[in-house]
Amino acid sequence: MEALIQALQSQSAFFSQFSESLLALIFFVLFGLLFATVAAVCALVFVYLERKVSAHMQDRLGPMEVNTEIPVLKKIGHGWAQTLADAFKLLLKEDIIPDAADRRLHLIAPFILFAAVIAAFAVMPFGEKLVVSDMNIGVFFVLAITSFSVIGVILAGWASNNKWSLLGGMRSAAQIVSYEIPNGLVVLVIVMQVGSMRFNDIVIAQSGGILNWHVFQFFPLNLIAFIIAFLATLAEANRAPFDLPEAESELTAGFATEYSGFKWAIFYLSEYANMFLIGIFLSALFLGGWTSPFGSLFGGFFDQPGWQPIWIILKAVAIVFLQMWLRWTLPRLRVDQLMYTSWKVLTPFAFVAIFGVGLWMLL
Amino acid sequence: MIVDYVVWIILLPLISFTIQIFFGKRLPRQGDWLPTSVMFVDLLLALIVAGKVFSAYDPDFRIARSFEWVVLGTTTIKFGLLIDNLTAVMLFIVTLVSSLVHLFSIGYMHGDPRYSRYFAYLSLFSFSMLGLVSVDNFLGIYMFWELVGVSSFLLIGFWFEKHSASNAAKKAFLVNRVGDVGMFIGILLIFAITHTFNFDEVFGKIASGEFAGALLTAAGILIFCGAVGKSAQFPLHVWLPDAMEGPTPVSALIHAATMVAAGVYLVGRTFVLYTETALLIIAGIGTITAFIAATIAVVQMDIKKVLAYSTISQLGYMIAALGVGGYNAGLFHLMTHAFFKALLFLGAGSVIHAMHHEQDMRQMGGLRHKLPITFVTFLIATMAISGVPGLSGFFSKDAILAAALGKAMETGTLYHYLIFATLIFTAGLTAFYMFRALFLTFYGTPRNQEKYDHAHESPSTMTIPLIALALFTVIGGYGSWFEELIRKPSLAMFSTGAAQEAAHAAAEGAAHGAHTIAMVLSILFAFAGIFIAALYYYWNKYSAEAVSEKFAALYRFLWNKWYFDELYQATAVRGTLLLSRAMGWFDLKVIDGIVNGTARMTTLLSFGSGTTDNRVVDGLVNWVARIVGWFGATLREIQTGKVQAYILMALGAFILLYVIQLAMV
Amino acid sequence: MNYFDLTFYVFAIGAVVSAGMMVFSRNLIYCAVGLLFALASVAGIYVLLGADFLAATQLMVYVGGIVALLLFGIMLSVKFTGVELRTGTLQMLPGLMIAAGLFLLLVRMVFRTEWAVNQPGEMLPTTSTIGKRIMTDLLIPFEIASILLLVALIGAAYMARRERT
Amino acid sequence: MLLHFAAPFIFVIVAAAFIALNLLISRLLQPRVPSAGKTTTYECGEIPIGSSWVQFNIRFYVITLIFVIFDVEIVFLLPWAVVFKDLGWFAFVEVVIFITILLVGLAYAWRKGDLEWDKPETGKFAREAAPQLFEEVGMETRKPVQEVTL
Amino acid sequence: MMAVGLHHFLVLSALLFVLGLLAVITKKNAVTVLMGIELILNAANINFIAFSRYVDTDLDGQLFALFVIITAAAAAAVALAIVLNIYKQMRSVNLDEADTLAG
Repeated sequence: MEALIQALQSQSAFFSQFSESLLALIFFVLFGLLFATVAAVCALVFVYLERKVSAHMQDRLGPMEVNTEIPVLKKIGHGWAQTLADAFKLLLKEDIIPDAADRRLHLIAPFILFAAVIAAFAVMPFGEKLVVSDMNIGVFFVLAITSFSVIGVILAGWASNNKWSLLGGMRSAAQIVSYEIPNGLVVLVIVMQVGSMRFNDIVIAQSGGILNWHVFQFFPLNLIAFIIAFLATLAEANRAPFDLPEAESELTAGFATEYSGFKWAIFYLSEYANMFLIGIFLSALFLGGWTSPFGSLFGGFFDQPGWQPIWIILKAVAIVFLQMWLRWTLPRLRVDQLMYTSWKVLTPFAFVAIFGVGLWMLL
Repeated sequence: MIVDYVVWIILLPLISFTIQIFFGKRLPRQGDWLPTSVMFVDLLLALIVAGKVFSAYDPDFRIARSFEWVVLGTTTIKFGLLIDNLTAVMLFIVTLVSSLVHLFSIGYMHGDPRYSRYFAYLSLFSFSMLGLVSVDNFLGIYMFWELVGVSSFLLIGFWFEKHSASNAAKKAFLVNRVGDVGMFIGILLIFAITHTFNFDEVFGKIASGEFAGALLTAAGILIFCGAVGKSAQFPLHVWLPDAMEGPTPVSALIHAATMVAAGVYLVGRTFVLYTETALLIIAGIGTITAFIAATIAVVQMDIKKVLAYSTISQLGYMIAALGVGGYNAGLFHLMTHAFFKALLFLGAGSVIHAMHHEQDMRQMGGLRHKLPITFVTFLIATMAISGVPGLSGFFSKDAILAAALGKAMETGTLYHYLIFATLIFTAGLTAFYMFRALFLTFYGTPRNQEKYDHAHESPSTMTIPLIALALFTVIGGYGSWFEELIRKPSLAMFSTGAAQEAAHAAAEGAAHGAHTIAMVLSILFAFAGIFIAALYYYWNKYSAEAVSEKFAALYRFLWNKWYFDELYQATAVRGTLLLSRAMGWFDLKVIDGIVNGTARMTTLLSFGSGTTDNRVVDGLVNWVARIVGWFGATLREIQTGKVQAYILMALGAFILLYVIQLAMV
Repeated sequence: MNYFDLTFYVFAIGAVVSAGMMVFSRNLIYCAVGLLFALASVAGIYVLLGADFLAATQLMVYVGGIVALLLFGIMLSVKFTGVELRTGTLQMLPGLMIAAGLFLLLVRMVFRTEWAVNQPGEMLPTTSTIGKRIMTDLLIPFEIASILLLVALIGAAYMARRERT
Repeated sequence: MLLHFAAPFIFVIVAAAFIALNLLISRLLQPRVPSAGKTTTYECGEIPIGSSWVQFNIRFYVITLIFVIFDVEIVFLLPWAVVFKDLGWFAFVEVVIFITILLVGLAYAWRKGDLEWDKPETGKFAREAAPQLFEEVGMETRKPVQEVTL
Repeated sequence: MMAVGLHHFLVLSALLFVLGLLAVITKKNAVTVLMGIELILNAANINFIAFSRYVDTDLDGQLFALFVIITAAAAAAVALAIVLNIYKQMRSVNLDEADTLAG
């Protein structure tokens, strides 16, 4: 980001009259807004996508009716405006706060959840230059900032003063913390190989085509690590098959039971933003980030900086698609299986990956 | 080179302890072979070290090596090892007795439910004791001091299911703590003045006169407090007899041969610390201890108790020897005593083992036919401790008596003559009670036929240590190497090199004249003691019961161990309770009474004076009364048992102190 | 007043206000939330002091770990009957007095002491230095820390488990 | 470096502002007709009994506890991972020791069942609670019913 | 107002320390007392890191703080387990009721 600002300052007289700090501040605000909006748009797109994906997987059509009357867009059809309509509906819906709830905490909880996800976007690399904050402890920062979501979930569950909510919140918190351990451990595996926690360093270490991606290195250790990371982040996002905290059949909507209207929307916003975040996080760590899979093939055409954001977003969307796929394929785990998976499968294997990669690198 | 050996000597038992405590139960034979073999390796290493050290045959031989341990601003605390002749001897004694005790324990502790843990504790003790005799500084010695205390605690209370054992362990720990607090204050005092813990540096400061006077005396006495506790000297001797609740090999190792001698070692190691005044106190304490313990031992019926009091008495001898300047004699006795007292305890252990854990001598008798090896070795040890010529005990005890007499002749004070007289009388007593125990146990007719019939000689793991120790008991006193190698340290040694030669010449001289007299007297008293014991218990010419009835009061006094336990119960234990009760009473009666009285008197007075006066004075008095009352109530409130209130008060006091300090500066 | 100072005051006021909320709130959950924000603000302070790694550690261990633990602890130790999530206070007045006194003393000390202040240099990434120091100078503390954690884990799990049996 | 950290901080503020703004808009647009039925705690239409602020299973705590310990471990290992390539064998052995010690803790928790949640006991009802029913229909009691797993 | 320097951080730390202390001595609930302790530890950490930046330019202070955080985590885990046990025994975690040991 500094590079961008400096470039602007040197190029344009208009920008050079402001101090670097001020410019940075303004940029951060702009980018913050951008990501918040992106998160919202993401949510819209992904919700639509999820509906369609699930529908087609189950051999049905999904939303088809809601289209607009605007001539050109009407042609698209396929109910594309469904989620848009839903968004407006949520905005217009009454925000019901139960009498028994703790109003202040009831309000704070969605803030914490959403802010944590957005803050994590600040360090996500969309391109070599296109990263808001190329922090040298980037990966660690993501791990740290996302741990806020535990608190948000517990508070949301508690503040609602509803038995479903509280139980859902507690379960969710226990689940998130359980899966944070294997996740953190496999991050270690990558950091060991790269020797840096900066996202761009990690991505650059994988440049030069698909074979250099971390997921294919140290076979099969990194593949195991990737699978662990994928499952752990899936569970941390409370996605199926790890969606026990909001298992509809048991807990209605988990910690979000007593939320309605836009506050409820924020939870879903956070969830889908989080899915996207996970997509970018995993692709940066394992799938080469913004590098192209072709390396120097095609004369390095796909390696040009302009492609970088496209590649990483493509990869992220692929991962999101994978998450959806799993959701509609696998049945929900039982709570004891959930704990079993985290502590007795993923964690030991993560340790195996650490030891294995360490030994491999030393030998 | 030598240092490396010593480091291994110290570390090996620690390693075996670690393995034994965690995995002992899983090892074959519950791992008893591991600490035992480690101790024998240690013994071998100690022999090598001793060989290397003694081959120099230099009294001034010393290797010190240390590293910086803690750096606090400008002060550096070093930690290291000091190896000289004394250390070499101590290493040898400790490893020898310890390895033999390990071996003995294999038979003695066979089948105990916590067999593996027992050996772990023994290893821990060996580690601590070996460290104790090798470190070169006060802090280190204190650390190992506490470690031997802990292992002693663990081993005394080894059979903690027995109420008496766990109580004895607690008692030992607490009584030792009294001495250790003194020692710790002493160490801090030394550190405060000299800014170092290192022996040589401290002694150097003393030699150069930087550290002298009343403070030095105080430091010496405080350090000696530690020795009083650990070496069971009067008035802190009460824990040692109770410590016999532990397994008998433990009593042999810890409470006879090594740990209790640590106090003596401490005094020896820090000998230059003690001023004349301090030495007078040390000599007095040692003599009193020797005498009291010997008198108590005369009437005891429990074989281990007899040995325990005998240990206390002998330790008193050593301390007294150091106190009268018989440095060499005291440490020599430490060595010989380690041999024969360990032998006595192991012999007693063998007897107890044979008698199925019967310790009362009234149940024994005639055992010499059943336990021939035990009997012979026990006899050797008994003769040694009694001072029969030709055995090691004779030489060392004789040296002590000679030193005492020499000191008395040198100073000519009644005090020192009294010390000598008491010691020589005690020598007679020692011979008496030891042979009494011998006769009661091994001679005469069996007093408990059933147990007698079941008695059998112990297995070879138990008899071999007895024989080995008996060997050392016999030969330990010969040769003059000890006298020549272990020399009394003088201040000059720690000042600059030039003064050293002169100092050597001055040391040792007066003792020689006294030697002959002391020797004759000591032989006389020893044989008198043996003869009287034989009269009563061997030939049965006189009845001990008759005597005890005749002097019933004295007998009861001795039987009750001079009422020390009762005394402490009444003073220290109940005293605390009484004190708090008295304070409560004071608060309730005196303060309230004063307040009430004052108020009442003032009211009377104010009635006498007019109404205006009345109001002013009354108001004032009431105010005072209320203040005092409030104060009392508040003080009572303080003891709420609530942590937070305590924190609050501590902080309040802290702020108050800080403000006061600010105001003063 | 530059951005640095401004940020400092934002975080400092944030920390103190949240800490105050923790101290003076009677609702246990509010106390926990106060602590949460106080800890997060302290993480900000760490960043201002150039301790990037520690700031992230603070967030990860305190916010994700300890505060969650505290919240669970609160929820596990409330009474079955009714809303007992309130905590009373005791000795508030003397407590305040002592605290004020102590604060004055500390401030006095801060300003009276002649600190050997160096001009702070540029803020550099600390992680690799920390890693090297831990692996060399602080090896023993590092290993002992693992034993501490092990003991804490076993001890706490044991104590917590006793409820079940 | 401060700038790097300023970004997420500002993002947090912006995100909060974004939500606040949206909530405000929603607040302005939405109808507000609270009623007793609407603001009751939702319990599938039943009238809620007692507060939901009830005590929880201690397992939640134990899991979080184990998490905290391993969280700290990860924090400790990250600096090592960063310098791992420079330090090599020695550091690797250190860390293996470190992790092994902590794995003892994990193994302990594993052995003691702290990592386990209540398992549903399939067929328990059939086996224990309703033996009479079995007798009535003439079936053998105590015969384990084929467990139905998903 | 002078530029933010060491003193500012130290005063902030003092303030947080005092607030933590206040929680420790005035709160009835053991969990809140524990929170106060955590706050005190954080105050100390601010000092460590501030000194590490302004006085002693190497990272000793930061390393200290790192170990403090680790120890705090272990302590919190154990302390809460104790609190839960006390709760189980006494059905209360109020410290002013937990004075069984008072004579």
